[in-house]
Order: sequence, then C-alpha cells, then structure tokens
Amino acid sequence: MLEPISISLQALNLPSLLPVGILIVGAIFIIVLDLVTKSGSKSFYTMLSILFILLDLGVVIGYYGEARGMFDLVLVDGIAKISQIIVLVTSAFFLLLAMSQRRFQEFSMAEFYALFLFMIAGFQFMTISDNLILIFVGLETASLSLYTMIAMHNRKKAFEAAIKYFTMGALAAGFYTMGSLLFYALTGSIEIHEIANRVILNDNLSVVALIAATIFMIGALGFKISIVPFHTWTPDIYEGSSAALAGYMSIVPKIAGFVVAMRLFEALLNLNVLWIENMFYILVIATMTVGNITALVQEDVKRMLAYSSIAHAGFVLSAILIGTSEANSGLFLYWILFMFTNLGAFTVLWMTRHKKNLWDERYQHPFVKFKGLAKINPFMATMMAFFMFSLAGVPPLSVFWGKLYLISAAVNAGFIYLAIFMALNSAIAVYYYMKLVIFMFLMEPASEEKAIFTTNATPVLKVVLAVAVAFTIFASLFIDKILAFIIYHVTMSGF
Amino acid sequence: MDYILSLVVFFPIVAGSFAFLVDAKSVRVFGIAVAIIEFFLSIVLWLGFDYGIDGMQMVEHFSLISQFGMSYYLAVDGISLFLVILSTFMTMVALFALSIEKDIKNLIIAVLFLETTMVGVFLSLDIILFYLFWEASLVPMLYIIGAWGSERRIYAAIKFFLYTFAGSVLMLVGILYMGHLYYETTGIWSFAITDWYQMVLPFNLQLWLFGAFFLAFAIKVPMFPFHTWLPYAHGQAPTIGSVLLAAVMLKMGTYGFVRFSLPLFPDASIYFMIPIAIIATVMVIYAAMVAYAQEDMKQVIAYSSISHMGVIILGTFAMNTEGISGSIFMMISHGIVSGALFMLVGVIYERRHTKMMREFGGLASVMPSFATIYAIMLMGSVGLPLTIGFIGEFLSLMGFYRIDWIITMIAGTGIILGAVYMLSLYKRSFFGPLVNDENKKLKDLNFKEYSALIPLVFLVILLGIYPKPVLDPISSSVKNMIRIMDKKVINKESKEILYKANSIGGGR
Amino acid sequence: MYEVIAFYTFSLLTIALFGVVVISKNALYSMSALAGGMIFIAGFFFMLEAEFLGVVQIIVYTGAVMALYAFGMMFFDTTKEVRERVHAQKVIYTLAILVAVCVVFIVSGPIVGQKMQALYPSIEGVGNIQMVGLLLFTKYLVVFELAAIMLLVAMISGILLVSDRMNLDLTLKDEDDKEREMI
Amino acid sequence: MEKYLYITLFAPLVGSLIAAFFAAKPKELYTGILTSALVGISFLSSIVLLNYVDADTILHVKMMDWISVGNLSIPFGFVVDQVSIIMMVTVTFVSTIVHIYSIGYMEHDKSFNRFFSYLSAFVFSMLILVMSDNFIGLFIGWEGVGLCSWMLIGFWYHKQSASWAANEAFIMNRIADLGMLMGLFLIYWEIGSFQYDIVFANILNLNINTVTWIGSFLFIGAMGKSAQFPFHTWLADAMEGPTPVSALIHAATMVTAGVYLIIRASDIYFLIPDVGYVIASLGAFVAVFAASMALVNRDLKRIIAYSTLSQLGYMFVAAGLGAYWIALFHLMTHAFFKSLLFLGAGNVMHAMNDELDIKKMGGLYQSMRATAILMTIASIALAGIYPFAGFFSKDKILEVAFNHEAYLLWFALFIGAGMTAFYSFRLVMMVFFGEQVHKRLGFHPHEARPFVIYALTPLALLSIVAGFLEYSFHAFVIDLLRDYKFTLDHSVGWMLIVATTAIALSGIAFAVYKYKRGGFGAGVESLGIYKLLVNQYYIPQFYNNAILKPFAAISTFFWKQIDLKIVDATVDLIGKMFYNAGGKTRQIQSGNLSSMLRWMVAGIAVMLVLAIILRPMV
Amino acid sequence: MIGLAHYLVLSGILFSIGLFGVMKRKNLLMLFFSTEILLNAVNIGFVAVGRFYGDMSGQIFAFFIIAVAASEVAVGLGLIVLWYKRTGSIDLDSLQMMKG
Repeated sequence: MLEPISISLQALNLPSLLPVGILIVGAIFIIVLDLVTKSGSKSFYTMLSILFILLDLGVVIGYYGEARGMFDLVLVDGIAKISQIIVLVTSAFFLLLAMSQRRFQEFSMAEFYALFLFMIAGFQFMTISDNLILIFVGLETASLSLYTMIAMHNRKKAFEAAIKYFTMGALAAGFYTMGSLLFYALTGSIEIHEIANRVILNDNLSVVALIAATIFMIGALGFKISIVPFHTWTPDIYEGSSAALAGYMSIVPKIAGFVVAMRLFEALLNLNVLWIENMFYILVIATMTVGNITALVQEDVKRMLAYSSIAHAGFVLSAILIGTSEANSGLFLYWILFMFTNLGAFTVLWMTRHKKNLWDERYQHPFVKFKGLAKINPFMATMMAFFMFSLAGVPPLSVFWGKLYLISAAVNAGFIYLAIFMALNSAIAVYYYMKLVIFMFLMEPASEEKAIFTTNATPVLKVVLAVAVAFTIFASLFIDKILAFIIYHVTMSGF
Repeated sequence: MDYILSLVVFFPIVAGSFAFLVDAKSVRVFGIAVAIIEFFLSIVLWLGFDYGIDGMQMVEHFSLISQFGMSYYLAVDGISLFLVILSTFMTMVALFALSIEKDIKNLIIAVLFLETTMVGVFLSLDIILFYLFWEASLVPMLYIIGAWGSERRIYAAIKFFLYTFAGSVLMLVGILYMGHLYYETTGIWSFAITDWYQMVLPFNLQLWLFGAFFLAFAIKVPMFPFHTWLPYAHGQAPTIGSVLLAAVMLKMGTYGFVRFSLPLFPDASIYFMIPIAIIATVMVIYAAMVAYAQEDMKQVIAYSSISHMGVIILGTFAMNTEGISGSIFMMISHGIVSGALFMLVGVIYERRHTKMMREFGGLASVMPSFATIYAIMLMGSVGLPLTIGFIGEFLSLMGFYRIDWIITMIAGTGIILGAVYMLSLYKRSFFGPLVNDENKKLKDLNFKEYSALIPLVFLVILLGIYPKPVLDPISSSVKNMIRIMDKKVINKESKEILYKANSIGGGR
Repeated sequence: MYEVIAFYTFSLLTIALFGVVVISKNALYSMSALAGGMIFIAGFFFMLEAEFLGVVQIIVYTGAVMALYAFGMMFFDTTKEVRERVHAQKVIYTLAILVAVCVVFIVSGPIVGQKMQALYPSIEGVGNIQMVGLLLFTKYLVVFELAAIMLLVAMISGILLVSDRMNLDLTLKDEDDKEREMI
Repeated sequence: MEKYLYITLFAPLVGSLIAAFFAAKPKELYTGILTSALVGISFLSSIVLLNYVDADTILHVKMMDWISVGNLSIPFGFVVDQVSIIMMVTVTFVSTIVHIYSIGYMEHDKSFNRFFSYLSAFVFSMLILVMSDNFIGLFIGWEGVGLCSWMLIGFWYHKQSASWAANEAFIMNRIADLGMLMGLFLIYWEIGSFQYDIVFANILNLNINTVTWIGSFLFIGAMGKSAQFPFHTWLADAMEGPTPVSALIHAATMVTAGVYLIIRASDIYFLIPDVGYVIASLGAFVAVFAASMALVNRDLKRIIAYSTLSQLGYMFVAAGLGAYWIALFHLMTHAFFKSLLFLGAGNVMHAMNDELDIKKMGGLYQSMRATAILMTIASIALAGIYPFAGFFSKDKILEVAFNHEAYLLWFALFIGAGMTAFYSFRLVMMVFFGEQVHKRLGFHPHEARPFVIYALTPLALLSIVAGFLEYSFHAFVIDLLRDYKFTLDHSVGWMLIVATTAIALSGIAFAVYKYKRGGFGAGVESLGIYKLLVNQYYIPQFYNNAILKPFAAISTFFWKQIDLKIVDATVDLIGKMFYNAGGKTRQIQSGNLSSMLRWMVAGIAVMLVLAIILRPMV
Repeated sequence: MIGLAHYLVLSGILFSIGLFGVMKRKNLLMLFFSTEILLNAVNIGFVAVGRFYGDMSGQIFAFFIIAVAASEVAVGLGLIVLWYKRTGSIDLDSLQMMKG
C-alpha cells in the first residue's frame, strides 16, 4: 500500500524554480491582460516582457542556493546559470528589436510575447536539468513556441520555414526519444549523471548500443545546434523568419542545445570510447567546413549568416570534444561574444528591412542591396563592417577572443590538428564576411536613396546597435571580467 | 615620457576617429597635421631612446586578460625603433603627396588607422597584442586598395587580405602552442616575448613552431612562392597604398623573423638557414627577372620589392650581427626607396593615367626634376654606395657570406639584375626620343610632390653617408639578440654555426 | 505462452498497420491504420502492465489526436487518393532498411550486462495508476507542470495560427511616406 | 696638410653641386668656369700634397665613421701616399684640362651645366677611389665613377644608342663588381677589417688558398672597370658619350682604376704570383686582341678606345708580373697622351659635325693644323718612339715580360707594339693627310677655339717629356711599392729597345706608306679576317644572342608562364577549389523538405553503420 | 518467453517504418502520421524497458511523449492549415521557395 509521503518545502528548493516561474507567470499575465483589455500596444508588451525577463535575470544572477531542487530534477549549477544569463540577456536585446519602425503582424499580438516568454522558460528548463524528460519537454515547449512565432511573421516564406522547422523538429524529437530509450535500456536511468555513473560501473554493457544511443542524441541535439548533416534547416529557417527572430535563433536555442550537449556528451566522451571521440572530431570538422564553404557561395546576407552560424556552431562544438574546463569556458565566452556581434549584424539587417523585396525577387537582404552602403550610410556600413570582421575573427574585435580562447584550449588539450583545422576554417570564413564589406565599401551604390536603408530604424534599434558595436569593439576590455565569471562557474559545476 | 609608446601607437587612431567629424574639405590638412604630430612623437621617442641599453626600454607592461596571460606590453629597442620612425615618416610623406580627391575623408581615416596598426606591430612585445595589430593592419589596407585602386582593385584587395590572413592563422596556432608550452614549463600564462626568450625548446618542437610562424611571415614578406598577391596589390593599389604597403607592411614579415623566429627557435632557424637562403636566392633572381619582363612601371617596382626582400631574408638568416643589422637597415632603406619609387610612379600615373612604359620615353627632357629624383631613387634601389640602399645590401650579403659564399654569390647577382631591370625601366621611360605627343606637355613636379619627395631624397643620401645613428642601436640590439640565441641554442652543430657566423677568420 | 502469441500477433498487426500508414495512397486508410496501430500499441502497454498508459494511449491518440487529424483531413479535402511524386525511392528504402537493420542488430544483442537497480521501482501491491500518480506528483511534478504549459502553448499556437488575424499583413499596409517623416 | 687633402677631395664636389643647381637651366658659362677652377684648385692642392709626401711622411686622415656594426668598422678615411698622390695628380691634372676643354667643346650644348656637374662629380668619385684608405672607400669611388660614367655616356639620353651604351657600361661593371664584393667579403671575414694597412699586415697570416681567392675576386672587379676581356665591349660602346668624357673617363682615369686596384693590392698579389701570371696573360691577350680590332675600325673614337684597351692590357702585364711601379708609370704617361689623343679627336669631330668615320675625312691638316700636330705627338707617344713618354713606359713593360722569361707574353706585346704604331698612324694619315674626302661630302671643317688648343698643350708637353721623369718617379714610388729587379743583361735590354723601336717604326712606316697612297684596296674588306675584326670577333653579337636575348626570353617566360600560370594560378586554384566546393555543398540544400529529412536520417544511418563496422575501434 | 530484446526489436522496426514514412511522405498530413509512429515506437520501448527493470521512469517518459505528441499535432495542424489557406496545397513539394 502506498504510504503517505511528506516532503518539506525546504527540500524542494523552490527558489531554484523561481526564475522560470516568473516568466511563466509573466506569460500568463500577458495573455490574461490581452483578454481583459485590448488596448495593449506593441511597446507596452515589449517593455512588459523585457521587464519580466530582467526580473528573471536578476533572480538568476542572485541565486546562490542549492544546485539541486524539486526532487533532484532541477540542477542549477554554474553552466546552467551562465547559459540562463546568456539566454535572458539575448532575449531581452532581441525583444527590443520588436520596437521597429515598420509594423509587423507578430509584434502586434499579445500572444507573441506570451509565447516568447514561454519559449524562454522552455530553454531555461533545458539548461537547468539533467533529466532527459525535463529536457525533452522543455525543448518541445520552446520549439513549439518558436515554430509558431516564426509562422507569425506572416509571410509565405515564414510559413514555409515554420513547417520545415516543425517537421524536422518532429523527426529530431523522434531521435531524441529513441536515444533516450537506448540510454534507458542500457542503464535503466534517464538522468545524465546517473547514466554516466552506471555506464562506468557496468563493464560488460554493449558499447555498440551506447554508441547507437549517442548517435540518436547527436541527431537530436545536432539538429538544435545545427551540426552537419542535421543543419539543413538553418539557412531556410533564417531566411524565412524575420531578421530579429533569425538572429535570436542563431544564439539562444543553440546555447540551450550546447548546455545539454555539454552535459550529455562530455559525460560520454569521458568514457574514453574512441569511436565517439572520433565521430565528434569528424562532426566538428564537417560542420565547420560545410558551413563555411557553403556560406562562400551565398547571395543573401541573412542566408550567409545562417551558414556562418553553422560554422560557428561547429567551431564551438569543438569545445565539447575537447572537454577541458578551459574549453567549456571558451564555449560560453565565445557564445557571449558571438551573441553581441550577431545581435549587431542582425539588427543592421532588421533596420534595413524594407516592406518590399526591392533588390531581389527572393531575398530581402541580398549582397547587392548593400552595394556602396558606405557612401549612402557610412555609419551603418562601418558598424556592419565591424560585425563582419568580428565574425571573421579579426582582432581585436570580440569574436576573435573567443576563437583565440577556444583554439588555445584545443592546443592546451593536445588537439593540435583540431586547432589547425579551426584556424584554417576561420581563414576560409574571412572570404564571405569580407564579401559584404567589399560590397559595402568598395563598390559604387546603385542608388543614392538613403531612406530605403533605414525604413525600419528607430531610436531603440539604434541603441541596440550601439550597444552591440561597443561590445564588439571594446570586448578586449571586459573579457577579463567575463572570463573570470565564466571560469568560476564552469569549474564550480565540474565541467 | 612614461607613456610615449602608447601615445605613439594610439595617437593616430584617436585622431583618425576625430577625423570623422572634420569636414571633407579640410580633412587632408587634418590628416597631414596628425601625421606630422605623430612623426614628431616618434622623433621624441628617438630622442628619449637610450643608446646605452641594448635590450628593451620604455617598457609599458600591464595585464589585460589575466586568465589568459595576455598583457598590454609595449617596449622599444634598436630593432623596432627605426621601423616605427619609418612607419610614421612614410605615412607623413605619403600624405603629403596625396592627391586623391574621392572620399578623401575615408582615405585619411583609413591611413591613420593603418598607421596605428603598423606602429603597434613594431612596438608590441606581447605576441597576442602583436597578432592583434598584425591582423588589424589588413583591414585598412583592404579598404585602401579596394576603394581607391584601379580596375581590378577588388580582386587584388581580396587576394591580399585572404592570402595574408590565411597565412597568419597558423601562426596563431603556433603562438597558442608556445603559450601552452610556456605554461607547462613555468606554470604561468604569459605571451610576453621577453618571457619566451627565456624558454629553451626541444629541437623537434622548434621545427614545427618555426614552420607555423614561417608561413605567416613568408606570405607577408612575401617569399617565393607566396608572393603572387603582391604584384596585384601593388599594381592595383593607389599610390599611398603601395607606398605604405611596400615601405612598411612588407617589413612586418621580416621584422617577425628577426623578433620571433630567430630568438625563439634558434636551432630551427639555423637548421632551416640554408633552405631559406635558397628560397631567398630564388626570390632575388626570379623576381628580378620577372621585374625585367614587366611592361607596367609599377609592377617592376613591385617585383623589385620582392627581389630586395630576398636579400633582407638572406641577411636575417646570416645569424650574425653584420647580416641581421644589415637586413634591418635594409628594411628601412627599402622602405624609403621603394616608397619613394611608388610615389614617383604615382606622379606620372596621375598625369598620364597609365603606368605602361611603352607609353613613355624621353620623359627626362620634359620633367627633369622628376627624372633626377627618380634617378636618385633608382640608384638607391640598385644599392649604389653612399645611398641608403648600399649599406643594408652590403651588410646583408656580407653577413651571409660567412655562412655560404656560393649562395651569397648567386644571390649577389641580384645587384646586377637589379641594375638591369631598373636601368632598363629608366631607359625605356626617361631616355630616348620623346615620341608620344601626350608626353610633350607634361608638367614637372609640383609643390606637393616636392614636399613629399625632397625629404626622401634627403634621407636617401643622408643615411647613405651617415648611417651611424641608425646603425648603432640596431647593431647593439642585434648583438643582444644573438646573445640570447647563443644562450638558447641546444644543438652542438647549431652552436658551432652560430659561433662561426659571429667570428672572424678561420679559413674558408 | 499467451504472452508470446499476443506479442507476435500484436507485433505483426502493428507492423502491418503502420506499414499501411506509410505506404497507403489513401489518406483515410492511412489514418485508420494509424488509429488501429495505436490501439494495438495500447495493447502492448496492457501486456506490459502499464494500464494507465494503455488507457491514456487510447484516449489521447485514438480519441484526441485522431479526431484532430480527421478534422484536418476534412479541411484539406484529402479523403480521396493522394498523388505523391516521390523521387529517389531507392535512397529511402536503403536508408530505412539500413537503420532498421542496424537498430535491430544493436538491440537484439545483449545490451545490458547486469540487471540494474531500478531508480523508481514500482512498489509491491501498489497499482500502476497509483504509481504513476505518485511519481507524477512528486518527482516529475515540474515536468508535469511544464507539460501543462506546453499544452497551453500548443493551444495558443493552434488557435492563433488558424485565427483570422493571421490573414492580415500590417507591414504591407504601412504607408512609407508618412513613416519616413517620423524617422 | 689635411686641409689640402680636403680641398683636393671636395673642391670638385662643390663645383659639381653648384653646377647641379643649374642643371635644368639653360647654359651658364660660369658653371663651366667655376667647375674648371675648382678642379684646378684641386690639382694645385694635390701638387702641394705631392711635395709634402716623401719616404717618411704620408698623410692619413680619418674623417668620420661610416658603418660600424658588429666587428665591422668602416670609416671615411683617406690616405695620401706615394701611389695615391700620383693618381691624384694625374687625375686632377687631366681633369682640369678636360674641364677647360669642355667649355669649348660643349659650347652649344643645351645641357652645358649638367655636363659640368657630372664631370666634376666624376672627379670627386675618382678621388675618393684613389684616396681612400680602405677597400670600401675604394669601392664607393669605384661605384661612384661607375655612376658618373653611366650619366656621362648617356649624357645625350635622347639617343637610344647612348642610353643603351650607358646601361651596358653600368651593368657590365656591376657584374665585375659582384666579383669584387666577394673578394671584399672574404677579406673581411678572414681579417676583420677593410683598412689597407691592417689587411696588408695580416694577409701573410692567411692560407695561400684564401689569398688566391681574394686576389682572383678582386681582379674580377678590376677586369670590369678596366674593360678587360670578356668585359671589354662596354668601352667601345661608351664612345657614345661626349668626347671629353671619353678622354677623361674612358682613357685617362676611370678605366685605369682596375690597374690601380692591382697596384694598391700589390701586397696581396705579391703573394700569389700565379694569379699575377694569369693577369699578365690576360693583359697580353687583350693588348693584341684590342689592337687587332683597332686595325680595321673606321670609327675615329672607337679606334682610340681599342687602343686604350690595348694599353690597359700592357699595364696589366706589368702589374701582373710584379712590376707595379712600371704599371703605374705607364698608367700616368698613358693618361697624358691618350687624353690628348681623344681631345684632339674631339676637335676633329667638332670640325666634321660629329662625323666619326675616318674614311670620310682625310686632308684635315689643311684646316686644323694645331690639332693635327697635337694628335701626331700623341700618336708618336702612343707608338712608343723615343723620346716620347710612351717609349719609356712601354718599353719597360716589354722588358719586364722578357725579364720574366715570359717570352710568349713578350712576343704578344711586341706584336702589339707594332700594331699600335700602325693603327695610330693609320688614323693620323687617314684623318689629316691624303685625299680630302670630306670636301666631297660637303663638310667645312674649322679649327677649334684657341683656348682649347692652349689647354691641350700641357698634355702635349707632358706626352713628350714625361718619360724623362722615370727615375724620379721610380725613386718616389718605390718607397711604397715593391721594386722590380731586372736581371737582364744590359745588352739584352738594349737589344729589346732596338727591336721594339724597330717594330714600332716599321709599323709607322708601313702605315704612312700605305695610306699615303689611299690605303688598301676594297679587296681587303672581303677577307674573312677583316670581317672578323670589323665585327669585333663577333663578340657583341654573341653577347646579344647568348645572353641578352635568352635573358629577356627567360624573364618573360618566368613572368607569363611560371608566375602567372603556375604560381599565381595555383593560389587561385586553391581559392576556387573552396568556392566550387561551396557550390557542391550548396546542393545539399535543395530546399525540398523531403530531402532535408533524408539528410537527417542519412546522418543517423551512416553513423549507425559506422558504429557497427568499426566496432573494433571502440 | 518474450524478453526485452523482442520489444526493443519491435520498437526498432516500428521506428524504422516511421523513418521510412517521414522520408517518403509528400503529403504533409501523412508525414505527420509518420512522426506519430516514431514516437509510438519509442513508447513501446520505454514501457518495456521500464517493465524489465521494474522501474517507473519509462512509463513516465512514455506519458510525456504522448503529451508532446499531442501538442505537436496541434501546432503542426495549425501550421499546415495556415499553409493550406495561403497556397491551397499541403503537398510538401510546394515548400520550395527557399533553397541553396
């Protein structure tokens, strides 16, 4: 007979859930508000959402309690904290992009903001747990919101993107469950740390099955962080969604995916199964290379950035392969630096968003659009150039430091060839970033009309841009602090 | 005086940022003013330079990224001092001669940014900082070539950027590996080159690391067969771009060899001495011959740069004070002379909008001053004694003679071939009858051009006659460097070679 | 013995039905086969003493999901035969068979070395439903709540996506000139 | 005394710089006068120095440090000793006369000022060359005179041939200079200094092999500057320059720098008689070789140029065989009469409106008496007839060869002497006597301006009497240079003198006899030997076809085929490879959802297969 | 006796059928059917493994998978409705605007 169970609130460690709780309450609040009054405007919802996000952020930063909570389901360790901060900061900035000049369907609907907050909550759940179920449900929550939000952009392309993303996401969910099943079958557990423990304890379990489980997990998480060959969605989805959302997608879902991957794969890589290590080696290099060389031939800036984000993901994935705490710190450092640069780049695209596709039948942001931008709008062109060079890894701009740190981590861990591959890939990547700079600076403008490049610009966007560019240029000045923070938290949580 | 180095490094970029606010009409004057101030700052640096110290001086050192051991570390010694002055001087002079009207503001800003990076490269002693300036220097140059060049400028700019960038990424890996090794041995993260000088590396590691650094420097120099970006870059760049590229940016590569490759990897450097010398020799002769075949005046000078850089490499790898000092002196002399030659080509290009030699002929009679200055620079380029060109070439070749006289002799044919292509250029363009009607009304140099060229002529002759103030600090710093190398060398044969290279006598 | 017979019967039926789902050209057949397959899977659940899940399976899938699909089908008017132009069929077969063979090969072997200690063992004498309830409201409470939110998200999304508001396009309605002055 | 040294050295430089300021301006007479005066001052102060220098006192000053690096220290140091003062006096003397002469000669040239600037610059360089107290100083002067020679040969730059000849001279010299540089490097790395005194003091300690290398390398340099075979072609082509230039640079001074180098480095060559013998042999060869080309040439200046070559050969024989003072002596006397000859030829050229073909002249004696006399004096001196200067120096050289038992060399020189006499008088006869062909061709020759003629008389005087200075010269120079011991019998010596004089006289006689009657018939021109000689043994053609053309072709090949099509194309290919690979990987992204899903499944499938296949790896 | 392996094999086979369907189906609606098969296949496995270990986690996982499947259906249908309204087709090949 079932005995009554009594659990002390203390043991539940409810504060560990407080951050997510705030968001969920916020989201529901927005929905309710929308039901009650129809007067909420775009700026109102944006600011309200950002308020909730900031509240959340404050709580996350201020949380120094137990790592475990809610029956050990929740795990708020160092990397969870860092990744939540990244998620929240990024969300806040990208949500600001809703304050654009043009009106867009999605931003006029309260549901968008609710979904946005739900999505963030989903990602947060992914990061604060090592239970495969919670991760799965969190991931699905976030994904479902994201699909909807993409579709809410209300263009045919957006629908296409959403459907593609959704369908592939469903397949990835299948992979995820299959992988979990195999792990479960192997170890009888669905908690990552427990899985790892049991694999170590159990000598004669089928290694092939372990590998198979890993493979399905690579398929599932690889889809999220766009590892080749699970990357095919990336360019299409970026192209289909608004620049603001595309930029967001290049950062947040991936960092959530990376945290899960870090938790899971590093536990597996620690098992010293050579096959997994080699497979990761191949995947890292394939992802970097395919992303880079495909980006070389793109005609659209957003699409190019999509491929470039694949390459960056591959670059960062190497941290998981390397697996030292230096590499893991490098991953977060890289992503923070990458975030601000990408924020800037996508903000520029967003600002130049025109209601019609003036330059190309298909693309909103083809390279030719930026021809001679330096003459038309030198300020914007200069900023974009900074972002491009930063992404290319030209020192002293922000992403360079991330690359430096990651390559250094590779070298320090003895992955010399990996380091060389990483370095060579950054050399290839230079071309396509430079291509945009060349279009902007070295070519003559097609028309002198300045206004078409700023139809979507507002002071808010300009502020975002200024923040991004300041961070990109002066990254070297505060990297020390960021790095100290990251290293402290990463080592604290044992990665 | 405490922060003079930072001032010298960052003054142009700060001033360049201010230039955004200056209106286009007066921005050229603003640029010149900044360049003059910067030049005087570098002169102040020189005045404050203590000739008695052969190591680093005016050190500015504080930690920038402590987790990573990266610091802000600037210092100057005899090797870098004059390269800094060369950079500021050539920038100033190039701005004097600037006659571009289009987007002048952007150009001035780009040039000032470039100046910061160039000076930064020579003054950074933290290698990450060095790498930072090294890479950052590509960006303004990309812009200068790409925006103000001639028809194929974009191709040339891309090629320049990609090639040099790709070359240096391996160096980055090498740098990080060195940092790792330093950490392994000492337990401290440091990227300060002076710290690295203390580290003795096993031979096979030296070979690999030398290779990683080599590619970056070799492409920048550019060494055969990595040189093909240079003719395009020079051929397409506007005058000011070519001047700065030839005068300063190429020197970054050879400076890198002197500052990093030799003292960090002495055994590997000695091990690769002969192969590199052979490459250098090939460079000297091959580039000289290709230069002879050119039809475009600017290309001749571009290839001549390659040829001369070969001699510099040869001197660098002579491993003795004479050779290395000579090669450093030649960096300066080549900077001045090739800069001046590019400027001169710019003068005629501006008047005729062509650089093809067949379009010219007999220019000496319409533009005598131009021809005279050209001739002086030409003589500097072929290394006539009492011009600046001789000393470096002489010392470099002499230095390497101690290592291998046959290679030296073959490379020495460079002085013959140099005369061949230069004189044939001069003959084709300046001598002979004046046939082309378009050339008959050409105007001789104007004030702007004089103001740029006269200082150069003056320097070419002055430093040719009295190189002592420049050579002395170079020589003592190089001696110091060789002492470091000597301390670090681990192989017995390398030690012997190093000893032999630096001693007199002992038979052939 | 009954178990063996039941297993094989159910297996064959599920495989066959799901085969129909993926092969059939008629959406209606396909959907019916899917519903059938779901029920047989519920059968498996019952066999495996997971009564709660079995019931949930039937209710959720056959009840809710299939109903939704049926509505969808009616909306899309796909009751008649669907024509699909499938390109490079060989690739599909190869890949599917490859995965099948690999997975079967991997799982058919002894994948577990020794019996692990269950983390959340079902307690003797406690029914399945109780057991599930116990776990759902203790250990997996957070997940349960999150699932609720997920369903809320799905609901909002579903409503939103088919609502009239999605037919509007605010951007195109904007008039450029008026806006420009504000910049 | 130092101030005289500096005056000697820098007066020409000052003149040059002043003239240079007016280089682009129209003619200013005073630039000519000023530079001439300054060179004259230089001459006078060198005379003062000549008086100052004796057996015990030489002047050695260090002006400043030039290069000091590592162990190397090169100062600007100057030494006035017995050898350099002879050179200084000779150089400044001839220069002064050439300067004055040029005022007249260049009268109508629009680049008058520029000319004097160059000419004085040359004098300065030459003085550096001879006065330096170290090898590098010598090399500076060496290159300096090369530069001035380039500027002066190409003085009329609008003439293609002139600028071509200038470049040829410069480049040929550069080739030889490389050899010299090698020698200098070797000296440095063996001895550690370039100072003459240190080098010569330590040269004994070196291994003889090394010394041989040093000697050979330095001689290569000397060969270039003194236009010895195979570098001889530039000298004849250098006649494109204005005639005073030919007189000063390509006869009296610069080309003798090679001989000066050997004499200067006599302490080195003394140790390596074998190399000396090679030098002598080459000298003897050139003496005959050049003389033979002079026999048939029709170009007034080229004949004299070949004669210069030939005489340089004589000097090298003397220097090579160790008779350094004799070489120096011949150098000096040769400077006098050869410059006189050239300057005379200049007068003729002016008279003939720059026509150089001696076949078109003839009978000019009528219109230019003074010039004819001067040139005849010079020719006699050149032919070596007693008591003219050439006799004393040249005969001594033949004696040396005989004394050395180098009979073959002697014989060559002997033949050379005969040829010299013949071609000299062939020239005199064809220009000044015989039929007045020029009248037919419409020339109206006139004598040069009187001051020009007066300027030449000192040279003529010296051509006649310089020989008698032999004993004092010998006594003066021997303090520094090794003496040469004659072991010949007195009678043999006399016999040699008689023989040489005889062959010279017969050469003259033959020439006079033959050309009085209009010379050889046309038949001689079809002889193979004539063609060979007229075409300079086909050596210029050979150089053109074997070196110049292939060089140009290879250069173009390097550029078009290797640089553009291989090196550059490879780089581009690598770039394109990546780009094209991008085009390939792009096809993954077909945009079709089905295929995107397939890629995902394929990823899983491939990995699973790999997992199974590569199980041993796990 | 039916062991765990039997169930897992069944699960694997059904999963592969699902994959096959996902790859083959061009009708978006029917493609979604296939994704349901994927999830259901895994569910069998989870329950079987849970039973094998005597562990409840499998069932819980399966439970949540069902929940997820249900939500996905809602969103997925919403999306294709949207598409259908816009284009009048639910053929997968109509989603071809973006590529390259």
